[in-house]
Amino acid sequence: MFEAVAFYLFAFLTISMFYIAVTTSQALYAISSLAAGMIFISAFFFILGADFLGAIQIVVYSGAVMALYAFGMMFFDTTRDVKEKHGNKVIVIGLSIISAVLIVLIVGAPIVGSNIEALYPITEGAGNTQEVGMVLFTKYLVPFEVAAVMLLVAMISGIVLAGKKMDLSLTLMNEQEILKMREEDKTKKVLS
Amino acid sequence: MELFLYTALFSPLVGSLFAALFGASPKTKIAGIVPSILLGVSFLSSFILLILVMVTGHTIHVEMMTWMATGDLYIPFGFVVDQVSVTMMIVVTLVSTVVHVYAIGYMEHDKGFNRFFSYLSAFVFSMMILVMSDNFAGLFIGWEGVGLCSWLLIGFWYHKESASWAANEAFIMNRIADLGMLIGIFMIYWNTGTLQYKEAFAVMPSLEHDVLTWMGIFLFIGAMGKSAQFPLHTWLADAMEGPTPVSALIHAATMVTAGVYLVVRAHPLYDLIPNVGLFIASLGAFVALFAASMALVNRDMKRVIAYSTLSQLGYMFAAAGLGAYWVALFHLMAHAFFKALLFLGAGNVMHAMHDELDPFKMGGLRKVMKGTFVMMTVASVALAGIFPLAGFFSKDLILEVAFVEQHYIIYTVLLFTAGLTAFYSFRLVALIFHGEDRYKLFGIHPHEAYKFMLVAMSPLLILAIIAGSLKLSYFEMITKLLPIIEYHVHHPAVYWTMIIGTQLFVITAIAYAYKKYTRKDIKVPDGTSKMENSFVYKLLINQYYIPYFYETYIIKAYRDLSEVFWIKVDQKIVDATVDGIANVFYQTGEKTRVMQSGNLSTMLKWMVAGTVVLLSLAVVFGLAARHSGEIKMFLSGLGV
Amino acid sequence: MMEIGLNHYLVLSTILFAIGLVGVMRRKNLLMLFFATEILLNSVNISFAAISHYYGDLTGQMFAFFVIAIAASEVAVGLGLLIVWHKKHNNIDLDSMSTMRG
Amino acid sequence: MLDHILSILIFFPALAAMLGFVVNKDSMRSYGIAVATIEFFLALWLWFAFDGNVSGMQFMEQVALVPTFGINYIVGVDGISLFIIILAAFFTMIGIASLGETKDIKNMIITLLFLQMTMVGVFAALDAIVFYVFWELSLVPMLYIIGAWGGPLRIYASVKFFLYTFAGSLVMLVGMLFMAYFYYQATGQWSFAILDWYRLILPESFQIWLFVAFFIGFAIKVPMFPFHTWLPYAHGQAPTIGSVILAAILLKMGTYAFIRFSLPLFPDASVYFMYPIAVLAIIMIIYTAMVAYAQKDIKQVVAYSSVSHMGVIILGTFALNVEGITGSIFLMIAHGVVSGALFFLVGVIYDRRHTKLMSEFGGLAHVMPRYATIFGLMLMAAVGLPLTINFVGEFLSLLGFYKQSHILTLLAGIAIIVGAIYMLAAYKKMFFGEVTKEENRNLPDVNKRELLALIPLVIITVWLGIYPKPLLGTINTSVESVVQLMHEKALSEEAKTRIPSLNILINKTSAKEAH
Repeated sequence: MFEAVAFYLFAFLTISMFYIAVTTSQALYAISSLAAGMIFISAFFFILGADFLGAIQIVVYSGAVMALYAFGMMFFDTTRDVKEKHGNKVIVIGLSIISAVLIVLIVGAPIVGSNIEALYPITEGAGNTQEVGMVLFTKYLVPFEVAAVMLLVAMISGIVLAGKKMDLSLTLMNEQEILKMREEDKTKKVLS
Repeated sequence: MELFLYTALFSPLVGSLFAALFGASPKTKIAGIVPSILLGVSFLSSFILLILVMVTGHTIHVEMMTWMATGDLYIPFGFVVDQVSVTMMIVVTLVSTVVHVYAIGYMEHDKGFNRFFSYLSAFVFSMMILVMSDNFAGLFIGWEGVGLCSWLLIGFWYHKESASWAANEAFIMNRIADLGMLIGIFMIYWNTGTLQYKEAFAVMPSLEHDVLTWMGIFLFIGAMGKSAQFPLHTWLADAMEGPTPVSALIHAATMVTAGVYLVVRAHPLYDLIPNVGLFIASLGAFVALFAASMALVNRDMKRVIAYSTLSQLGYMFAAAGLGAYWVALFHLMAHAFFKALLFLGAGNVMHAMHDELDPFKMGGLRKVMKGTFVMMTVASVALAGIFPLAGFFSKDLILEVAFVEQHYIIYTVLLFTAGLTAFYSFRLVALIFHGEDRYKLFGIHPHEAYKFMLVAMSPLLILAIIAGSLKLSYFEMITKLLPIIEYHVHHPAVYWTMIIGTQLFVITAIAYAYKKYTRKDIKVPDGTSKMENSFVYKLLINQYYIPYFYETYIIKAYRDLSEVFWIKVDQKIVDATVDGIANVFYQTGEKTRVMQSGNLSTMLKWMVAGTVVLLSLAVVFGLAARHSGEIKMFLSGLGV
Repeated sequence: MMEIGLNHYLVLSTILFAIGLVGVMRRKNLLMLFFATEILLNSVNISFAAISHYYGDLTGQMFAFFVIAIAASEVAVGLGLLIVWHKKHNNIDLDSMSTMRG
Repeated sequence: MLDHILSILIFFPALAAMLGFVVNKDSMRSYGIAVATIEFFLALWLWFAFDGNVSGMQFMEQVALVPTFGINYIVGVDGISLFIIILAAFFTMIGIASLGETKDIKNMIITLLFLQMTMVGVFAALDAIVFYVFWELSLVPMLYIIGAWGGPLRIYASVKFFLYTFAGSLVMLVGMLFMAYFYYQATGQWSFAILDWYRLILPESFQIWLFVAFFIGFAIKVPMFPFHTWLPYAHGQAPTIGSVILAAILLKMGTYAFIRFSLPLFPDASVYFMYPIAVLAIIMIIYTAMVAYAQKDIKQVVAYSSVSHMGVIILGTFALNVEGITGSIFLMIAHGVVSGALFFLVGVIYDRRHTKLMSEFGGLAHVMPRYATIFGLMLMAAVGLPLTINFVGEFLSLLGFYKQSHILTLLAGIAIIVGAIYMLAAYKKMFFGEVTKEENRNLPDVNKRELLALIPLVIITVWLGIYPKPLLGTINTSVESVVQLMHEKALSEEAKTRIPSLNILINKTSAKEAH
C-alpha cells in the first residue's frame, strides 16, 4: 500500500518535473526542474531496494552533474528566452510515443509473458551496498576500472576544452579584439 | 591417277597464289600467262581423267586429310572423280582456260590485271572443290568459295558504286540460300550420321518421307541461290557489273550451274521425293519463261545474256526435277560452251564500243568485227536450238522429257520459251551486227579484238557446234552413275512432228526478230514510242518491279528496322534500363542527401525515426517468430 | 492496481523516455538538448533498476551505475565542447551547426 | 619446372610487371615484349607437354589457403582451357609488340602484364574462390586501360564496364557460396574445388536457382542480350589494345565459365533453361547484327558483331552435345583471333586518321591495298567463310544445336546472312568507291610493326580453318568427358535424353575409325 502510494506520487512528480524541463523556455526553470526530477527518481531506487544506486543518483546527478550544468550556464546568457523550434509537434510527440511503446513491447513482453516476478522474489534487507560492492569489485572489476579511466579522461578533456583561453574574457575585450581573435581562430581551424 | 586428280585440283590454286604474289605490283603479263598455263594443265589432267573414266568406268576416290572430326562427326577433305564430277571438271577447266587466255587480252589495260587473275584462278579452284568433293561439307566449302570469288569479281571495279553494290547483293542473296543449304546439311548429318555422299545416300531410303522431303527442299533452297532461281534471281542480272570474262565464266558457264550440279549430285535423294522434283521442275519452267520475258526488252547487252542464262538454268532444273538428271547435265555442258562463247563475243563488242552496252547504239558491226560476228551468231543459233548445233540436242531433249513424262503444261511453257529465246537472241544479234551503223552518231571507232582472243574462243565455237553429236557417247558414260532413263516418244509421227514443229517455231521467231530489228529506221529508244509506254513493256523493263519491291520493302525496311533497333531499342530501352537502374541508386543518393542537412535537430529527428523503424521491425519479426505456426496455417488456408 | 509490478515501472520509464525524446527533438538550444539526454538516460536507469529488482539479479543495477558514469563523462566532455563552441560563435544554437551538411 | 608451369604462367607476368616499375622508360617496350614472348613460349611448352588423349585435368597444383573452409589454390588445365590460355598469352604478346605511340607506355605495359596474370588465372583456376578472385581482378587492369587511355567518354565507359560486370559477379559469388554450403551439407566438409563439386548431384530445384545465380554473372560478362550494352561503350572508348584483349580474351571468360561451371554442375537446369537461353542467343545474334548494320562507327560495328558471334558460341554451348560444345570452344578461339584482328585493323586506321566514322573513309582500297586485303580476309573470316577459322566453330555450334531444335537453328542460322550484310556494308563504305576525302589520299599502308601483329593472325585464321584438327582433337577429348559427366549426373528423363550418352558414342567412333 505504502509502496503504491509512493510510486504513484513520485511518478507524478517525476513526470511533471521532466515535462517542465523539456517544455519551459526559461533555462533556470529547466535546470531546477531537472535537478528535482533526478532526486525524485532516486526515490524509485530506494523503493526498489537499490539504496546504493539511489544514493549515487543523488550524489552524482543532483550534486555533480547539476553543479556542472549550473557552472556551464554561467558562460551563457541564461536570462534570455531559450529559442524553441516551431516544427511539427505531431511528428515529434508521435515519434517519441511510438518508439517508447515499442521499446516497452520489446523489453517487457518476454518478462511479462513468463511471469518472472513470481519466480524470483527479491530478498529484502541483505544490505544492498554490500551486495553491490561484492559484485562490482569481482565480476565487474574490469569494466569498473575502465569506467574510472573514462571518467578521468572525460574530466581532463573537459578541463582542456573549457580551459582554452581562460585568460581571456570576452566581457573585458572590445569588439575589434574579439573579431581579431575570431579571425585567428578561423585560420587555425580548431574545431570549426 | 591421284596425281592427275591433285594436278587438276591444285594447279588453279597455284596459279591464283602466283598471281597474288604480283597483287601489289604493277601489271605484268606473266601474272596472266602462268595461271592460264596452269589451267591448261588442269584441263589436260581433267581430260585424262575423263578418258579414264569413260574407258574404264572406274571412279577415283581419294581422301587427302581430315578436316573436322569431333564427336560423331567426321569430315575429310575427300575428292571423288566419277562420271558426274568429271563432266563438271571438264566444263569448268575448259571454259576457264579459254576465259583466262581471253582475259589476258581483255583486261590488258586494266590496272588490276594481276589481281584479276588471282581472283579468277581462285574461283576455278573453288569450283573444282565444289564439283570434286566427296561430301556435303566439302561441297559447301566450294559453294562458299565461289560465292566469295564471285563477290570479289563482280566488285572488281570497286570504284564503281554499282559494282560494289551488285557484289554485296550477290553475296548476301547467296547467303540466304546458303542458310537453307546449311540446314539441309545439318539434317543429313543428324539423320544419316555422315556427310559423305555415298554413305548418306545409302541410308536415305530407310528414312521417313517427311524428313527426306524437308532435306530435299532445304538443299534445293541452296541450289536456288547459286543458280539464281526465282525469287533469288535479281543478283544475276546485277552481277553483270563485273568484267565480261567473269560473266562468261562465273555467271554463265560454271558457278550458276552449281545448283543444277547439286540436284544432280543428290539424285538418290530427289528420286525418293518426286513431289519436290515436280516442284523443282515447275519452278524451272516458270523461271525459264519469266527470265526470257525480261530478256525480250532489255537494252543492256550483257543483261539480255544474263537473263538468257537464267532462262536456260530454268530448263536445266526442269529436266533435273523431272528425274532426267543426265539430260540436265548434258544441257549444262552444252550451255556452258555456247553461253561462254556468247559472253566473250559480247565482251569483244563492248571493247570495240568502249564499254557501251546498249545494242541500239551499235548496228552494222559485222563489217568491222567479222570473227566476233560469226562466233556470236553461231552461239545464238546454238542457244536457239537449231539443228545441228549443241542447243538443239540438249534443249529438245528437255522438251521431250517434259512431253514423255506427260507434264504438258511444263512442256508448253518450255516450248514457248524456246521461241522467246530465239527471238531475243537474234534481236541482239540483229541490233549489234546488222542494220545501220548507228554507233557513228556517238563517235566510236570499233575495232576487232586481238587475234589470240579469237583463237582462244575457238574451242568454244567448235564445241558449241559439235557438242550435240557427243550425246550418245556421253549418255553411255554418264548413265553408269545416273539413272538410265531413255526418253523416246514412241510414235515416230509424234516425234517428228514435235521436232520439226519446234524447229519451225524457233526459226519463225528468229525471222521475226531479224525483220523487226534490221530495219533502217531503228533509233535509240528515248521513251517516247508507243511500245515503250505500254504496260507490258514497262513491266518487263522494270523486271516485274521485283528489284524495286526488294529495295523498298526489304532492303529499306531492314535498314530502317536496324536504325530503330539501334536508336530506339538499344539506346532508349535496353541501355536506358541499365542506366535507369544505376540512376535509381544515384538519385536515391541525391535525394537523401537533403536529409543530411547538417542541422543537428533535423538529424536527431531522423535518428529517432530510424529507431522507430528498427524497433517496429524487431517487434514484427518477434511476433512473426512467436506465431510462425499460426501464420503458416493461415497462409496454407489461403492456398499460398 | 495497488500491487506495483514491473509493468508499472516499465510504463513509467516509457513515459519518461517519451518526454526525453520530445525534448531531444524540439530543443534548439544545445544545453537544453543535454538536459533531454539526461532524461533519456534516467528513464532507462529506472527500467534497469526495476528489472534488477524483480529479476533478483544485480546486473541491472550494475548497468545503471555504468550509465551514470557515462552520463557524467558525457556532461563533462559535452559541456567543454559547448563552451568552446560558444566562445567561437557566441551562441549554442543547433541551427548554427551545419558544417556536416552533405 | 613442368610441375609448376601453370603457376609460373600465372605469376610470371605479375612478377615481371612488378619489376617493370624499376625498368627504364625507354627500354620498357623491349622489356614488355621479352616478358610476353617468354610467357607465350611457356604457354606453347604447356601445349607441347599436354597430353591430348587425357580428358581430365593436367598439371594440377594444390596449395591450401583456408583449410577450414576448403579454399585451396588449385590450378589445372584441360582441353577446354588450354587453348584459351595460349590465346591469352599470344594476344598479350602481339598486343604489346604492336603498341604504337602511346602515352605512358610503361604503365600500359605493366597494366597489360597484370591483366595477363588475371586472364591466365581465370582459365587455370579450379577452385571457385580462386576463380572468382581472378575473375574480379581482371576488371581492374581493364578499368585502368579504358579509363586512362580511352576516348572522350572513357570515365563513363569504364565505370559502366566495371560496375555492370561487378554487379553480375556478386550474384555469382552468392551462388558459389551456396554451392559450397550445399556441398558441406551433403558431405560434411567444406570445399570450393570445382572437381569436388562435379561429384555433387543436386536436386533440380536447387540447380535451377544456382544456375540462375551463375548465369547472371556469366551472361553479363559474355555479354548476352539484354546485358550487352556495356560492351559497345567499353569498345568504343577503349584504346585499340584494350578492345583487342577485351574481345579476344575477356569475353571468353563468360562462355568458358558456362562450360566449366553451369553445364557440369547443373545438367538438369541446363536442359531446363536450354530453350530460353537459346532464344536469348538468337535475339542476340539477329538483333545485334541489325544494330551493327545501323552503326556509323566502324569500331562499333566490330563491337556489335562480337556480341552477335558470342550468341553463336552460347548456342553451341547449350547444344549440350559433343559437336556443339566442341564447336563453341573452337569458336571462342576463332572469335578471339578474328575479332582481335578486326580491332587491330580498326586501330590501324584510327592511328592514321583519328576517327572511326565510316563516312570519313571510302575508297581506301586504292590507297591502302594491303590493309584492304587483310581487312577483307578477316571480314570473310568474320562472316564465317569455310576454310577460315570461324567457319569450323560456327558450323559445329549450329550443327550441334540442330539436334536440340530445328526451328531455332534455322533462326540462328540467319546469323550467316545478317553477318554478311553488316560486314559487307561496312567494308563497302570504307574501302570501295572513289576516294572522297582529301586526307585519305596519302595514307600510308600498314607498316612493319602492324604487320607483325596482323600476319600471325592471318596465318592462324587460315591454318586453323583448313586444319583445325590439332585443336579439335584435344578439345573433343575433354568435352566428351564433360558430356558424359552431365549425362550421368542428369536426374530428369528429359535431361537424360537431351544429353547424349557417350557409351553409344564411343562405339560409333570406333566404327568411324574404319575410314
